[in-house]
Amino acid sequence: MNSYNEKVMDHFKNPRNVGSMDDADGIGEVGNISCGDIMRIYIKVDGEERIADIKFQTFGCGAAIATSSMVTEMAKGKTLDEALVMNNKDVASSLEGLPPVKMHCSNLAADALHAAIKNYREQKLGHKDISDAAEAHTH
Amino acid sequence: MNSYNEKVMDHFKNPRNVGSMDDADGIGEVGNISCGDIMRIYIKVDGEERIADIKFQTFGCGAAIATSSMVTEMAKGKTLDEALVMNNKDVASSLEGLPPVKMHCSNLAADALHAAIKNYREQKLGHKDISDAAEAHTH
Amino acid sequence: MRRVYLDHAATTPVHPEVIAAMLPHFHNSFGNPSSIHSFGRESRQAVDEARELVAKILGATAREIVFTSGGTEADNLAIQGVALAKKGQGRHIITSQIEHHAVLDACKYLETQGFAVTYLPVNAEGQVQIADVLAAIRPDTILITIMHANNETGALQPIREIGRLAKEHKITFHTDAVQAVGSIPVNVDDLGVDLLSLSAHKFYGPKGIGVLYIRNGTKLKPLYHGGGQERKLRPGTENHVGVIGLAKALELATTEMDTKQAKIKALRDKLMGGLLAIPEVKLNGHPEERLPGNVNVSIRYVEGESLILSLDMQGVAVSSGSACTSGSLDPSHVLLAMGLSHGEAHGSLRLTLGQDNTEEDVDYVLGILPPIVLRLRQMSPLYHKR
Amino acid sequence: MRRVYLDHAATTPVHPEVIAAMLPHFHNSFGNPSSIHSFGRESRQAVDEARELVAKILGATAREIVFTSGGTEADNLAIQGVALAKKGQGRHIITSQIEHHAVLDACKYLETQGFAVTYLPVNAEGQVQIADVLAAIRPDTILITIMHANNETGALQPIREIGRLAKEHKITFHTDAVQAVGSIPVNVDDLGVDLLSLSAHKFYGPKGIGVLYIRNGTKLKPLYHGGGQERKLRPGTENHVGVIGLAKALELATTEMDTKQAKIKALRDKLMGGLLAIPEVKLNGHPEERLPGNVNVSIRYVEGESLILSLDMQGVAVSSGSACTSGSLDPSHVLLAMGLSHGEAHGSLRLTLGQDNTEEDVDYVLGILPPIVLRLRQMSPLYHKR
Ligand SMILES: Cc1ncc(COP(=O)(O)O)c(C=O)c1O
Ligand SMILES: Cc1ncc(COP(=O)(O)O)c(C=O)c1O
Ligand code: FES
Ligand code: FES
Repeated sequence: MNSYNEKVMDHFKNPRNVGSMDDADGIGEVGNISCGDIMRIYIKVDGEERIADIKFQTFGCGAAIATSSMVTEMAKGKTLDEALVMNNKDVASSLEGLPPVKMHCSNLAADALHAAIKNYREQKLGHKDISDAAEAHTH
Repeated sequence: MNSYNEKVMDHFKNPRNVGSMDDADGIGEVGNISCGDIMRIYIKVDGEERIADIKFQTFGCGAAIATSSMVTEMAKGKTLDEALVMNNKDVASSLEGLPPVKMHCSNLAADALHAAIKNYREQKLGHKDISDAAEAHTH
Repeated sequence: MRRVYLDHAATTPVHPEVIAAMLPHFHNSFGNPSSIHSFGRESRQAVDEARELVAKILGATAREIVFTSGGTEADNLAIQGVALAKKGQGRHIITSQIEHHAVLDACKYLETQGFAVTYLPVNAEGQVQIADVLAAIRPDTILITIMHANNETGALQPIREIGRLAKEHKITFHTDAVQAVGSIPVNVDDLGVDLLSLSAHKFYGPKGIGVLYIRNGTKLKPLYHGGGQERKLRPGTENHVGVIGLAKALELATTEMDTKQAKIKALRDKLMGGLLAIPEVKLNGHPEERLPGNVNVSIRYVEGESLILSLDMQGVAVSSGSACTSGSLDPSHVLLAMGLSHGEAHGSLRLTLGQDNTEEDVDYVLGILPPIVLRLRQMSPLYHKR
Repeated sequence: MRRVYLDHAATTPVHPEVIAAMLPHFHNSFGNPSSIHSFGRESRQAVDEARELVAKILGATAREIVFTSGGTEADNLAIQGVALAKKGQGRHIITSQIEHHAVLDACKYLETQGFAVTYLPVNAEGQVQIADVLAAIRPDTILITIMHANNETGALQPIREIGRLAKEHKITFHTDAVQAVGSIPVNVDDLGVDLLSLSAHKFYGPKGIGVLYIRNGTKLKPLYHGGGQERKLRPGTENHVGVIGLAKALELATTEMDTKQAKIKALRDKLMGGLLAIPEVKLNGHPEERLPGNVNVSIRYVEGESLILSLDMQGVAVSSGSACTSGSLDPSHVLLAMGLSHGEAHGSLRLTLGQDNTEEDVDYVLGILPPIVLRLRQMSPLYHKR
């Protein structure tokens, strides 16, 4: 667990897209049941259903922060459908791998993104309000 | 087991009264059942039933050789009755002690002496011939 | 970059005098202590002297000292060894929820072998209550095992009182003193223990060597078998270099211990004060009854590993939870037993000072920590939700 | 006085390059390998590299290498660990009468726990016969444990053939290679073993550190419990200095092994020739299929300890029986199993050469030994009776 690669450390040291968004179109929050850590993703969606802007907030380990950063980088500019096919493994491999005991940390990233997209779509259908972000729990 | 005191080492290095006797009055041989080692003692008895001369032969460990040497020193000049009250503990304490695992080695010494005295007395009573030395086994 | 080591509860550097004491025994006096020739006798003598020294420092006799490969083995030998020896008399064991994994996991293993184990709770300050021990005692209790000082919070446990209870009820009493030995005075009679574990690498000795003190008359069976070394309780060619290093380290640690530990405590108090001045930081463990070098705080809204990594990037070595459970992701079982929430437990930081730390070290840490905390809090969804 | 060390089977001095490799890790790179900060990561990296190196030399993969506190622990972990893991499948174990006490006593312990053990005999040359192994196999046999090279006679055992048999019968196969590793090439696939024990102090590494090689897929339970180190099979803070020393020593011992061992063998052959020229001296063990450094002879009418002490007084360190069984007075179980009489077994002498021995050493021993033998024989009642 104690050796993250350089790419992971780079994303941990200089995480991209940290922060919150006052006017988000969708918010997803997931908690990791293995460790209890939490990740929240905010998205802004443009007219072509593309992710125009994305931000994250994470309470979690180094791997959680790095994967949060990586997933936001990967999602930015993608259409929602493209973003929905991205999975946790894609994020981990874009980071050139995580230590075995840290693989579960990457579960948060894609799941939080998908939760944000779901939240956006539910709002559009009028099912839900933005204020209660879709919460999900994953492994 | 690996630290004999100086007195023991002295008797091991320069054992007193080593050898055999062609004209012994008594011969005692004992085998140690803990380790199988063997000690033989030859005595020459004078007119006053004193041990005038004594020799030993030993197949045994350092402690066995040192106790053999010591017991012959202690017995020389004693009357047979005096020699019979000497016991194995006396020999060990004259050597200023033996390592705990080596205490059993001192069993040979007094026993071989006593066997030699017994052999001498049996011969005098005409029970036995000198040629078959009294053999005994001890703990 | 300045490097500041504040993780002495995880392990310590070997003291230069300890290295000097060990060095001649690697190549010159290297004999197998069981050999009867002079090379062997030299090693045997060194081991015997070391054993005498250790015994004297602990208030024990030489034959009560059994060298092991470390604290984990000492704990297992004590617990499994008593269980094996006394299972005919009873199968109940009392321990606490805050023990080191070496004790907890040995107990859990015994549960799979037909033993019943009571895991005592602790109060909010991380201390076992003597009334709980008393209430847990059953007619079939064969062993009580309670640690002397906790490895995460440094909280001291009421060993003397438990020792008295154990004696009254004729129950074998073991204490894991791995964290205590070298930091506070430890005397086996004073504590009233039958078994006590210690590990050299916690007090500037080498890794891979420890001691199980076994009071004369205590029934115990070995866990493995072989040559007759260590009175058959722990066979194998003696690691005589390790034994020599352990004894030397123990001697150094217990010489002028008061002065050395007072210095450490003064630094610790300054560090503790500075940390508690950061908003929403809370001390874990008893404020007074703790090891002199230990601070343990929960920093709300921040996760432990990110904090450690951030400090590490600036040269500061600390830990969160126990360093001994590498790869474990669970929040500290010790802090949860003390009633902390998951978030508080996950955001805990353990800083443990040692003999070489200076006031500058403390100032450096107090200087860099607040901005790190701020940065991580700003990244945290919990901070924003509060 | 000249000092000649001829007891390398008991233990070896730590090689200066091994000391040099270990030294920086006592005080500078001293972190707990389980800590996540830079001090810990440095130690972790050193342990990982050492593990890779050991694995490569043995023909294994890194995750098959478990570090232990020495050969005794490795043997016990293998034997008791398999017994615990497989007792549901069967409770029969095959070993030999000439194993080291670490193996024999672990087996004897298991007999008290409901296991049946077959102790195979050996021939007059001290070798297990493959037909005997085959005949001993039962449907409930779960483990075969036969040593690679005997510690008293150096006799090599038919490990490859046993490996093949074990595989055919799907029985887990362990070999105690403590004496072999460092003296002859050892490759786990070549030997066909599932488990293999080794100990650093037998090949110029430090005491207190060993390896159990565990082939992937082999079922094994740990003997003690704690942190997650060594894949939970052997918990406790890693003795990283020991691990580094073991790997370095193994690397040195296996580099140009042929050349080094040929030199040792040439000296050994000279020594053996000289000893056998003394009247009524007889070689124990196979004349060819033995470790290159080992001579073991029985010197009739003379007892072993007196011989050792006499040689020791002139600076020569040798042993009789096994140095590992300090305090034992029984004649060697190995020699008795080979059919030697009590007297022959009691008068055995083991001389084991190492890298630093010279021709002068051999000449010195051959010069002083005959008068010593003569003197002791003249003291011996057996010599006179013959
Ligand atoms: C309280 C406590 N017990 C036991 C241990 C285990 O000791 P070792 O690492 O020597 O196996 C440790 C530390 O690792 C500890 O802090
Ligand atoms: C064949 C054999 N097995 C096991 C051992 C035990 O190894 P250790 O001394 O490292 O416990 C030894 C030597 O002592 C040995 O020669
Ligand atoms: S440990 Fe919780 S996300 Fe990594
Ligand atoms: S070992 Fe036999 S007499 Fe000492």
